[in-house]
Amino acid sequence: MATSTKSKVDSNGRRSKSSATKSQHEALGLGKEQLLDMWYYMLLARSLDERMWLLNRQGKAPFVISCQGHEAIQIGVSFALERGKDWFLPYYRDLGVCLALGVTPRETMLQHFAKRDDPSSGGRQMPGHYGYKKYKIVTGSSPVATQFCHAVGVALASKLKGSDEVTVVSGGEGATSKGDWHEAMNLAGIHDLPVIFLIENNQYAISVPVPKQVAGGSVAARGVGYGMPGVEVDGTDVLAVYEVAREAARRARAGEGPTLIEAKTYRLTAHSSDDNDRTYRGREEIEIWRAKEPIPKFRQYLLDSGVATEEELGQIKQRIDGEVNDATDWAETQPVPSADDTLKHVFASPEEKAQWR
Amino acid sequence: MATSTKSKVDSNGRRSKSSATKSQHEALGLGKEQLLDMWYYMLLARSLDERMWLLNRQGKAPFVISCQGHEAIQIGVSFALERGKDWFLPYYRDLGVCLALGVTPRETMLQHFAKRDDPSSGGRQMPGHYGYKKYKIVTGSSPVATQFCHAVGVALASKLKGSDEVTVVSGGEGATSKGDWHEAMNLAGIHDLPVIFLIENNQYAISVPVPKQVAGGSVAARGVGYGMPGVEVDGTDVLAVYEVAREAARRARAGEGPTLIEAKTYRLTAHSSDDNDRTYRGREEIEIWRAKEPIPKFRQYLLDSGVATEEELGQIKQRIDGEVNDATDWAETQPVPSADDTLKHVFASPEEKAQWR
Amino acid sequence: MAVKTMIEAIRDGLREEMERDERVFVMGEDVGPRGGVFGVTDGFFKQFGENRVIDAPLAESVIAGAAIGAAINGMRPVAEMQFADFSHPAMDQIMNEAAKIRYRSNGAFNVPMVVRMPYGGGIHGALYHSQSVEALYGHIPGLTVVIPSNPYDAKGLLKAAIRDPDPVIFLEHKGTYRLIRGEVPDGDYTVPLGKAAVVREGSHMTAIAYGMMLHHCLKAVEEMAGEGVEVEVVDVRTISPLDRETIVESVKKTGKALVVYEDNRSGGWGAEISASIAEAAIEYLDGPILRVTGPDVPAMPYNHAQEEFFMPNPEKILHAMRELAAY
Amino acid sequence: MAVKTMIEAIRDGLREEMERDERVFVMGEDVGPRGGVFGVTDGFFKQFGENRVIDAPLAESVIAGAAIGAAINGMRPVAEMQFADFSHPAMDQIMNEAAKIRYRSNGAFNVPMVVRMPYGGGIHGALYHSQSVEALYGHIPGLTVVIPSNPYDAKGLLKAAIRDPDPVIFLEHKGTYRLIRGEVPDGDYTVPLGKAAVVREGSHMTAIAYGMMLHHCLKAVEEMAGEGVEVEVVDVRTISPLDRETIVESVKKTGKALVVYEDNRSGGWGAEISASIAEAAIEYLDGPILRVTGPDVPAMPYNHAQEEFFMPNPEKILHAMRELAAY
Ligand SMILES: Cc1ncc(C[n+]2csc(CCOP(=O)(O)OP(=O)(O)O)c2C)c(N)n1
Ligand SMILES: Cc1ncc(C[n+]2csc(CCOP(=O)(O)OP(=O)(O)O)c2C)c(N)n1
Ligand SMILES: [Mg+2]
Ligand SMILES: [Mg+2]
Repeated sequence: MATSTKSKVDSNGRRSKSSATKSQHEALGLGKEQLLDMWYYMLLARSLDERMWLLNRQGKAPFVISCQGHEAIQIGVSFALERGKDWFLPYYRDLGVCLALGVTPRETMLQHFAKRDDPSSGGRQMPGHYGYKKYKIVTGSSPVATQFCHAVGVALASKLKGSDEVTVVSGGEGATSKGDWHEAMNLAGIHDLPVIFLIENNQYAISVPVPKQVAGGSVAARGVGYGMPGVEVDGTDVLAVYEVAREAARRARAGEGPTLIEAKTYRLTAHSSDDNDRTYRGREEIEIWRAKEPIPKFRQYLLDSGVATEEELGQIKQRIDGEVNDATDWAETQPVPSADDTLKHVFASPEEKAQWR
Repeated sequence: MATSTKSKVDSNGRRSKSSATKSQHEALGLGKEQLLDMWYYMLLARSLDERMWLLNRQGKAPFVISCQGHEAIQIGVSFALERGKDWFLPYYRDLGVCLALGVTPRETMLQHFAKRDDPSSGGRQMPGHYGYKKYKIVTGSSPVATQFCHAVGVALASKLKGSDEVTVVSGGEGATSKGDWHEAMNLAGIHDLPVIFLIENNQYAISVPVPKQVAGGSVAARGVGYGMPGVEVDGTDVLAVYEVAREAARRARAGEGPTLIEAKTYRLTAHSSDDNDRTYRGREEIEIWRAKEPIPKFRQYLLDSGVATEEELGQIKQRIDGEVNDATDWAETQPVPSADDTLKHVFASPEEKAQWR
Repeated sequence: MAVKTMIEAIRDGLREEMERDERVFVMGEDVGPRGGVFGVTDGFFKQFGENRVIDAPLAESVIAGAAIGAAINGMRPVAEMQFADFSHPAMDQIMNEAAKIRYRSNGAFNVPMVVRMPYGGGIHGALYHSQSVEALYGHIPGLTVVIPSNPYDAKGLLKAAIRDPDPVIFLEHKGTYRLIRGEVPDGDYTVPLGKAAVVREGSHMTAIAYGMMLHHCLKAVEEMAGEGVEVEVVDVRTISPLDRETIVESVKKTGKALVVYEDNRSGGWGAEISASIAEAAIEYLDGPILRVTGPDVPAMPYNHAQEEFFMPNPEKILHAMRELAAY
Repeated sequence: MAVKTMIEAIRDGLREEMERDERVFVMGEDVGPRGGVFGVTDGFFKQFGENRVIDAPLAESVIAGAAIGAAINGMRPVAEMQFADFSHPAMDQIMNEAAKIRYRSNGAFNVPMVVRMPYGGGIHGALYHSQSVEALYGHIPGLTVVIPSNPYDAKGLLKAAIRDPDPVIFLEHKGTYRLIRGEVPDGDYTVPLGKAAVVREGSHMTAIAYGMMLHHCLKAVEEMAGEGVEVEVVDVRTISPLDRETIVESVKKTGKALVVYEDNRSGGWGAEISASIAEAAIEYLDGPILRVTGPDVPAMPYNHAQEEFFMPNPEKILHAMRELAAY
């Protein structure tokens, strides 16, 4: 099959866990520091997200869209990248990615409150519409799947410039139904572009479940049709995600071409603060997935494998609580955007034009 | 794999020819009459097409787009359908399909000359933009691949109405790069719609060859990603095409869902009368494919298998020449469209509205 | 007659048409068990079942394109774009296919489908949940584009759209969904496509608007009346084909025209309204044809201050009316 | 200075920019060995190689979308839509993404890309190889939309477009490609974006047009001169942002305005031109603002009689000019 010649990754999905002899992280060559870093970002993402819901219920922010349930995917992939070198084109659930790539809690809360100094859009876009030039996180929009096309363009530019940057673009499984996803996959495959298509499959597109969304039921199975590996991975296992992402990044950097990753998890919240998920899914289903969710799972791993003690984890939790409180209190007092600026940035200003090369 | 459970068709393509003991047509249960019918339509399509080029060079028709090299695909598939019951959404190369489904040489020439009484568009569209309501051939446009979406809608309606109509939609391999193809394949797969996606892979999209068009190189290999069989077949062998199309039609009628067929052939002419293919392909390549092309191949089969004599084939040729001459001479003298009708048929007329239910 | 909101009137109209004609079905994202993100199809999945209330995959082009095919094969699809801002991927299917099929087939084929789209801003929807798209679709001959401003028209126009033999783009201003209420008769009636309505008589100037902007105009008009200026108000109702006659007649009577629309100013649909007046009623005009519109920025920001700056409102309209009255 | 056709001038401008700046590359269907279906990139594949002259798969949305991404990553893509009629599948990428990226990121990101599209009819291209799309793209703030009418402007405007930090839609009328010739300096020069040009002075009326229609106007204008009516002619050149100043100034001087465009009448770009005049120069007008346009039918038929009926031409323009002059 087209992919087998191109990759060591079993392209019909289902990877077996790493060898049983060594522990999972040892097999991956990860040490305590990296594991606790991963834990820090996973928990930070979850904690900021929970705070956003609280603020929403308090009427302090009209909208939230959540990363809860996606943290293992987002942190696992981010840790496989070179910060400041590689590109990321996120979608609205990728708070974890943004944090791991450098966005601060304060910057996050500036966006949540739509404040003037929000670096993603100056309060022009809804929360969750990330974009941070200094971290090479490309601005995203609401129309689903457009980012896949941008990503292959970013990767094409890297190839034309002879740079070994890697580009990662993410979206939900619903996004794979869009023509843009297909057109981007095809162009990436034709030119062996250094891009990773990360599909965060959380079982629903708002209310539409996978059987009504993805013909055949498997996103990963579509990789072969584009001559690229399609890898399915347990999206609640941060180390499993890290492993496949690292291999995908290696392939991309080595010029071996794109990889499709389908990371399976579950959306633990309603689609957004505007949604009521009781109309379309049962509470039992949610409970089943809660039992498998990424945060307690990784916490348990850290303890069982002896990497960290309850006490160490407690200190991290404390640190995070402090940062979340600080970010909230600080951002809340920051200035809001001014009406006078509404007409700015339609086109480059005369000054910007003068400097443009 | 998703498809294996759903179909007896080997979904990774490459089908072996029918059993060697019986002759190919016997194995398919086809008799002399049907075979000579097939031959008649293949040769009629080729002869009309050649005449169109002649008329174009004579300055009598500004545009031609050709079916040459596609006849075996078009006739093979058409013969697997129930005329007057099944739907066809063709593309601009499907002259052979239209003829086999009932369009007459005279109707064909009315379109070629853009005459007033052209049943496809009254001279409003370019030649090759077929559409004949009475034959359930749906009007097509120039934008590539839009017809795939219409086809799944036609098939969805058949399913909602509980009818066992089958819908076939065709396009070139270039058309599979469009988002519309993907969105249509996915919807068809989700609802197991009675539709056949026929891809007439002639190696080029104007000047762009398959390696720059189809990531992975195989259209058929994409079927599995949508949970449907993807069948590759020799598009120069009318009986091989008939066999896979018949099975696909059976599946569709039996409610077993859609099938993707990739029929491989070669475009024997330039893309159209506006193209100059010397800029992008060598003459040798064309010669290699000419040796395999469908018309002489089937002619030889009919003679070798003893189905027909030179004399019988000669009579068919004579009949066709007569029909082509008649159609040309007759159509040339028919009235042209009138400027006064330019504003007609933007919306239903008051009379049409009054009768609309 | 019961008083209903826009959303209730639209729901009633759609439900009644589905009860009347089993060829009518709805298809869109989250229209099934979820009942649509605004609740227009709330309860439909239970009442009509999954064959007539189809949750589509996240793919606007095939939602529109499959509706075209189903219409050609005898059905009466009502497709929903979750937000007008997300209809762009379907523009090829709507503009190049649905709009042109009758014409290109010389009348042999036609496409009896309706595409519903919530549009418009002022609801903190930001750049991609606030757009106005009537100028884009209104420019395409072969499409009928409708924007109801009140519940009575919404129900009657939707029924007329579903029964029309050609494609209709049915735009619903999100701001009116729950805010605008009005009397709606139970049971069947239609409001004709292609006809504007004079919703208030006046002799000193004509204000032309549709959707949410109509209500802002009516507020401003009350103020003007207090100042002794009687403004005639025309509700366009059908964007395209445009009812020029009603608009021009009114302007000939009042001698002054103000066009109000929420969309970006340049090339907005009000430009066509203004141009039509300048072509047909120039010698009746005692002043410029003014426009109150959204600014020429890509779209509406999320934050309150900039969203408010973007949106036309009664104050801005009042300001223009005073300027025009003083002219 | 050498006399060149439009197509030669566009080819020269594009080649010179690629020679000047290695970040510039072209991507589109058949732009490689084939040199483009109209030959604009003829010889480029040989000169610049497959990395800078990229034959894209048949997928307009990713052609535009990948150009956006490449622009964000430091390149200067020039994407080609084979025909403007096929740009609809890319409208989401062009209108919702390229046009809005600077604004939505509050100035952090920008998209220095050009999208070239052959447009317009009168060449037996039928419904789908004849369309005008300037009204659709012109309506989207964040996009600069350009239509050159002569070889000098074509080369200079294309260079300016490629050097602009924001997305530019560059529309080339197919009818002008080989028909319109003019003097073009060798070597580097630019023509500023956003500026219309008075290409003929006159005192009795102003005709406003662009692209192929400008040449039809100029023909009619000669006739009118013979009849003692001096028509001032404005070449719009940049559709959006529209240079209202030049247009309004001219109309204030002449007192009469005729707007000519090939696109469908309702909601065509000329409607914005007309509305801008009606807003800013009403008291200078001695007559209606007339429009000569394509009719409101879905698109241009293939057969000669109906194509001719659709296309504005010098005779139709002359007819309107006489009507306006007599007013
Ligand atoms: C083109 C487009 N259509 C519809 C929407 C409305 N919408 C926003 S998110 C969403 C569901 C996305 O599902 P999925 O891709 O699985 O991502 P998830 O939210 O589940 O992570 C929809 C339909 C949109 N934003 N863009
Ligand atoms: C959306 C769109 N883009 C571009 C074109 C121009 N065009 C017409 S045919 C064609 C090539 C089609 O190739 P393929 O699908 O392989 O069909 P073939 O002509 O080879 O049978 C192109 C690019 C078009 N008609 N529509
Ligand atoms: Mg999802
Ligand atoms: Mg082909």
